[in-house]
Amino acid sequence: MKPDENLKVALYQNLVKARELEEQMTKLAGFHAGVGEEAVVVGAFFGLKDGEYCAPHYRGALTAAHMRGADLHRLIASVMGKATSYTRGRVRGDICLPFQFRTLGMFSGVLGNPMNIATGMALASKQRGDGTAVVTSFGEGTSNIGGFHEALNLAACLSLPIVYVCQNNGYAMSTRSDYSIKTGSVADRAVGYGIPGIEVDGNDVIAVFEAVQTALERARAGQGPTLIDARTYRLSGHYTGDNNHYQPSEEREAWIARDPVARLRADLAASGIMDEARMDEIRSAAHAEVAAAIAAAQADPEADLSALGPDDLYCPDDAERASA
Amino acid sequence: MKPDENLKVALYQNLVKARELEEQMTKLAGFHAGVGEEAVVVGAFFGLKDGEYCAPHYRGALTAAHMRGADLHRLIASVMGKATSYTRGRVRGDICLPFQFRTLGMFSGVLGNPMNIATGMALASKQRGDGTAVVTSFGEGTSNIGGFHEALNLAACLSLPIVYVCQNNGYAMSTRSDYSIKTGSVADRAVGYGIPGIEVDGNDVIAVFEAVQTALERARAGQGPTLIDARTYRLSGHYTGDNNHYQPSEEREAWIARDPVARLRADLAASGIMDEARMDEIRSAAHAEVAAAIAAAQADPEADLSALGPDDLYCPDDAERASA
Amino acid sequence: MTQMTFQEAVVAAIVEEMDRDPTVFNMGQDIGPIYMGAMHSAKGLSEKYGADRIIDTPISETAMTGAGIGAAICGMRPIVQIMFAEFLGMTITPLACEASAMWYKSDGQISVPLVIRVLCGAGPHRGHAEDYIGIVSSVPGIKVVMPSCPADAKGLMTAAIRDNNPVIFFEHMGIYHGPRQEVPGEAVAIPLGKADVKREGADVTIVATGMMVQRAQRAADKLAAEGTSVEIIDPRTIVPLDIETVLASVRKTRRLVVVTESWRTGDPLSDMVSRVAEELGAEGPLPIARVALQDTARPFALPLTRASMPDLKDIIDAVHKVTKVQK
Amino acid sequence: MTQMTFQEAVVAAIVEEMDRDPTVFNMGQDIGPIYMGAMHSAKGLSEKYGADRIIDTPISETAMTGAGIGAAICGMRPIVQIMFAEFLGMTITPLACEASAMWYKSDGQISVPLVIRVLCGAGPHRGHAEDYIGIVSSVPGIKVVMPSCPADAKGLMTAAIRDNNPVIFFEHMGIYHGPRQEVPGEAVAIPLGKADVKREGADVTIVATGMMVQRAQRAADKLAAEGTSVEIIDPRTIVPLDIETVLASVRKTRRLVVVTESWRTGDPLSDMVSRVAEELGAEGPLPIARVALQDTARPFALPLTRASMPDLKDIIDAVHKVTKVQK
Ligand SMILES: Cc1ncc(C[n+]2csc(CCOP(=O)(O)OP(=O)(O)O)c2C)c(N)n1
Ligand SMILES: Cc1ncc(C[n+]2csc(CCOP(=O)(O)OP(=O)(O)O)c2C)c(N)n1
Ligand SMILES: [Mg+2]
Ligand SMILES: [Mg+2]
Repeated sequence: MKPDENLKVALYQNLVKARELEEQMTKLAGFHAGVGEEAVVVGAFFGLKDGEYCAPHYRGALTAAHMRGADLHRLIASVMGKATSYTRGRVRGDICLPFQFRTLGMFSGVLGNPMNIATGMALASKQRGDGTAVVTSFGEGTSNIGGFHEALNLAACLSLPIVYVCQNNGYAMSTRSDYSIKTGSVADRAVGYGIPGIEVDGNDVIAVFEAVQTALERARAGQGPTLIDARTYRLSGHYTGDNNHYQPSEEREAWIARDPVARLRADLAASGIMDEARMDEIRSAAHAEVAAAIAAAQADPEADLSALGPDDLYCPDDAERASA
Repeated sequence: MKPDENLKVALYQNLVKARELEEQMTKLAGFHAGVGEEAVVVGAFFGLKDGEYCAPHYRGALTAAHMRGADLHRLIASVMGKATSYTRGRVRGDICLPFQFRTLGMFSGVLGNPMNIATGMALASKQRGDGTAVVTSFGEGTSNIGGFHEALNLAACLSLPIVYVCQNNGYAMSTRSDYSIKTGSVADRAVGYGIPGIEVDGNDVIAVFEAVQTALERARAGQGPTLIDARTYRLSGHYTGDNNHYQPSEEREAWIARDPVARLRADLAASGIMDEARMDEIRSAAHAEVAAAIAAAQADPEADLSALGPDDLYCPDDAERASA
Repeated sequence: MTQMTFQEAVVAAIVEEMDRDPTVFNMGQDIGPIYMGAMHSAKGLSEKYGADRIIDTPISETAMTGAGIGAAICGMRPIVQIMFAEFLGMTITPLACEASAMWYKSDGQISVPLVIRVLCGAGPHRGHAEDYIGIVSSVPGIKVVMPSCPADAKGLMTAAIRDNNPVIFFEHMGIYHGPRQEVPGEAVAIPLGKADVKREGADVTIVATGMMVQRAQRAADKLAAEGTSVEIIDPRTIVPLDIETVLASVRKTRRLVVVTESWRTGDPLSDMVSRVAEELGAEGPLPIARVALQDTARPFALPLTRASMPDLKDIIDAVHKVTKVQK
Repeated sequence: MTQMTFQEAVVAAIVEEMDRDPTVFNMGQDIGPIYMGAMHSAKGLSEKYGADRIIDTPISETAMTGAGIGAAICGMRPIVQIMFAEFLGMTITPLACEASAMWYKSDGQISVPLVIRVLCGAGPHRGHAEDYIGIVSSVPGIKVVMPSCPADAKGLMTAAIRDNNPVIFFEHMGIYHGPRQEVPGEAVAIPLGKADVKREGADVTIVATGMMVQRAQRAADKLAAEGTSVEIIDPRTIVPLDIETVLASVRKTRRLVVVTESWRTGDPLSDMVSRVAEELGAEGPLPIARVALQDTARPFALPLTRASMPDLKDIIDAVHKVTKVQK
């Protein structure tokens, strides 16, 4: 699907809001921002149909959930564990998302689980036979976990409707991807599963979007999974407290020169879709929206002890089902 | 290393003994024989140096341990859990081997563990810096487990001296390899780790031997791991009770025609290294040796309750170390 | 009523639920028409429902479990067969870290109606006996079921499939193809979390699980001949445990013997013993004895295997030990 | 004697052992010179020993553990850092199914001198608090250590590295960068399997682990003011447990309170409580109370996190409950 003008405008709107979110949130203690990686997140999760499920990588998760309909203020309140959090403060909202928007997060801090669970979400699609597909994303460091291998192989064997997007930002904490992945390419791993492995410029939101849409079409048509290796770069630290001093400055400069937001802006301006003034306006609006959401969340009350449990450890029986 | 005549004779001796072992042992209840796969086992574990460690696949494990110096009678007694077992009956000797011969088995029934442990054995080689290398083998079904992925990637990143040999016999229990591995090739998976992935005719013992030796030389020279995909076929059932009715008869016939023992015999005869009579003699001797070992093991006493424990759950302290 | 083995009873429950609920499906290694599951644990299912609902998988227990969770949270009711309980370690990260927590942490947005079937226990196979029940019982939010007879197996499987939480269902190989026994002909769920008093008695309470329930029965017969009246409780659901039924019994007998085929180390029934001691120990003498698997890895040779497990004599000795104490 | 934080004490013990034994090496994610381990758990090691003995790995906890086992059985003494205890599920298959059984099942041919380091507990990180101690404590053959102060951390790490068995070493984040305390300046191993009586008392025994030892001390101070004399025992090694020291104390006090930051479900100290009840319960009234983590997944928001954990009041209430019972 070639993006038309409206779509490009929408991508820009999402991309700048994502940038604002990452930049403003990274000022909060302990946040794992993904400044520089927004094009992968927006490109991967923009085009899903309402009935479809997804499971985004923890870095960029808020953007993905917001694109699927979650409220920015409540998402941020969830990061802070406020009473207005989507779970009344029960789960950390930075990595765990409100599932009512068909968007899965991590219920623990263990990387790799979401890929396996997303694979089962795709299995449910297949069992229902309703032509829906699933998109999940993960870091390149996560692709070294055994669960990655098992998930992709299972999806390949059962021809499941799922798109695996690697948000390949060059680092896993301080570990360079060329240390933990000898070829440097996550796409190469698709060879072993007999599925397409596609490298894409992760700082080009349109390229990511197109690659994911093509893979989604394959998936929805029953042709099985695709692995997309979206190359990008983490300009922020691993988390707020990390000053990423380990990134060589020439490397950083090179990636800053390829900034995904600047790139889309240049494209939009050059093709006459929007002028600089209009784009600035959108950016200012996004800035204000995020700032307001953070301020509102900060003003919210702390989580209330009524949310504690433990009387609801288990999901109760479904009355008809149990007695049928 | 090109095998010379002596080496070919030795390979033949080992190959026919392996065949005898598999054929005779498969008459015992619950044994997981590997009739038809002997060339992979012999080719993989024949050329190791004394100081080197290995971790063979459970199918064919007795042959590997015997080639490394373990006594046939005691190995078989260990399968039966007799008092003369290498562990006084504590562990099942069909899949778990006496480590005094630097040959690791499975201490549980969980596939995949030995690959990870063997990777650590290679890490020990690297830490010692003594130029030794490790060979481990595993089934193609096992290559679908996450541990395979993690082990190979870790070995690749740390450039460990290890050779991974896939004893690719076409089936995992009743599951065909073309069902569980879409490309049918385990060698393809090496691409994702940036290490050599080599396909070899697993019914050609000389080809397997040469491929493993080449990989061992690379490993010993510090050039890292190799994955060898040795294509063979399981002519026996998954275990004694399995009549492998699920194997199409044309498929079986084709593989029977490529029998590894017959093949080496033909080669040896054609090249004039041994005549049929000599080869028959070797085969008869092997037959008798295995039969005698089984009979001796059968006559051994059952395991004695003195072996029960549990007072030795833990390995005691090393006196000097603890007090140093 | 009809007659079934343990294995037949489990499969019958699955068939009933699959017939009435199209969202139930099975996933596992070698459960298809050729192999029908290890020990015929899925016998007949593939013929009846085909490869769409009886799905063969590669050897990848972590992915199978994760996929089961994913399908469950999207409206399906998967039954994942992990061939042997020995492999539960590979399921524990998705189960413990994600599935167990989803309902609570999502504040009721996500339920995980998932059943994990596993074979366990000393049986005809000369391996795979470990149940690792301690591993899966040590994280809140997972239900753990271990039936001791065909009727319970059927009713508990029905309940497990209908339950909206992750349930691990242990099928003991030592009683799997045992004698056929009466089971209800139609679907009757036995509520999870309800213990069963298998035998009423006055002098001592034996709590036993799995294959040990039969052994406890045999011991009770012998003890009855001596004049000791034994009450036997089978928790059936190990987590959550029906502590009330146990407390009621021990309040009456004030003597407790626990018989499991688990290691003491990590046996989930330790917590039960602890609760009994907390609730009732302050009131006066409360003799307690436990009979468990030897605290080492399970030895292989048959004489060693047998000696490492609780036998009739061990159970009777334990009862003697607690009855020695006068009330 | 010298002054160290918990974190410094652990690293100091590792340095001492690495200096005297060339077979000791470390492997983990981000333990190299750049990151020096999560929470600086490997601070200074890489500068001192370089990349050959402080090995950075890809994210692959199963392989790291398996590789640790493999290196250990071939003559090395690896220390594998699994960043957080929350990831222990990924280590359990190689640890429980292989490493734990090797010495016993090989009949003494194979020892596995392996240390697994993990961070755990509620602390400055807003996550990764789960210790999953029940998972690793439910299989015989693995030793489990949880120090409660810098001196114990140092001596126990020394012993863990010298031990010939797999040892899981829990490092509590809530006390990791706490105040410096006295620790021996040279290597002195604290034997694994020996509990420490942290405070002597006559009226009630508190058994507490990890960060809960401090809380128990604070509770004991308050209770002393009320005239209740509390004995505090820190098992230090959770498996194998020094039951003798606990029994000796409870024989004296005949009242037991257990305080852990684990869930009751699967808390390895359940087995300890059970043993105490088995040994001493028949002799007369034996009041027991437990204070544990709330039996749900750990909630996130700070007020909820706090409320879900044992606090001073919970401990004092539990002591009141058991002291209410007259001897
Ligand atoms: C199983 C597991 N191991 C280790 C960690 C600790 N950890 C948190 S984030 C991270 C790096 C992840 O790298 P990558 O997958 O590339 O994602 P990124 O952070 O770069 O977005 C690590 C190692 C974890 N959370 N889970
Ligand atoms: C983790 C795990 N899953 C499942 C099994 C049950 N199982 C035993 S052998 C086997 C097939 C193994 O296939 P493969 O690796 O190809 O080896 P082969 O038996 O063909 O030699 C299976 C699934 C197991 N032992 N371990
Ligand atoms: Mg990354
Ligand atoms: Mg195979």
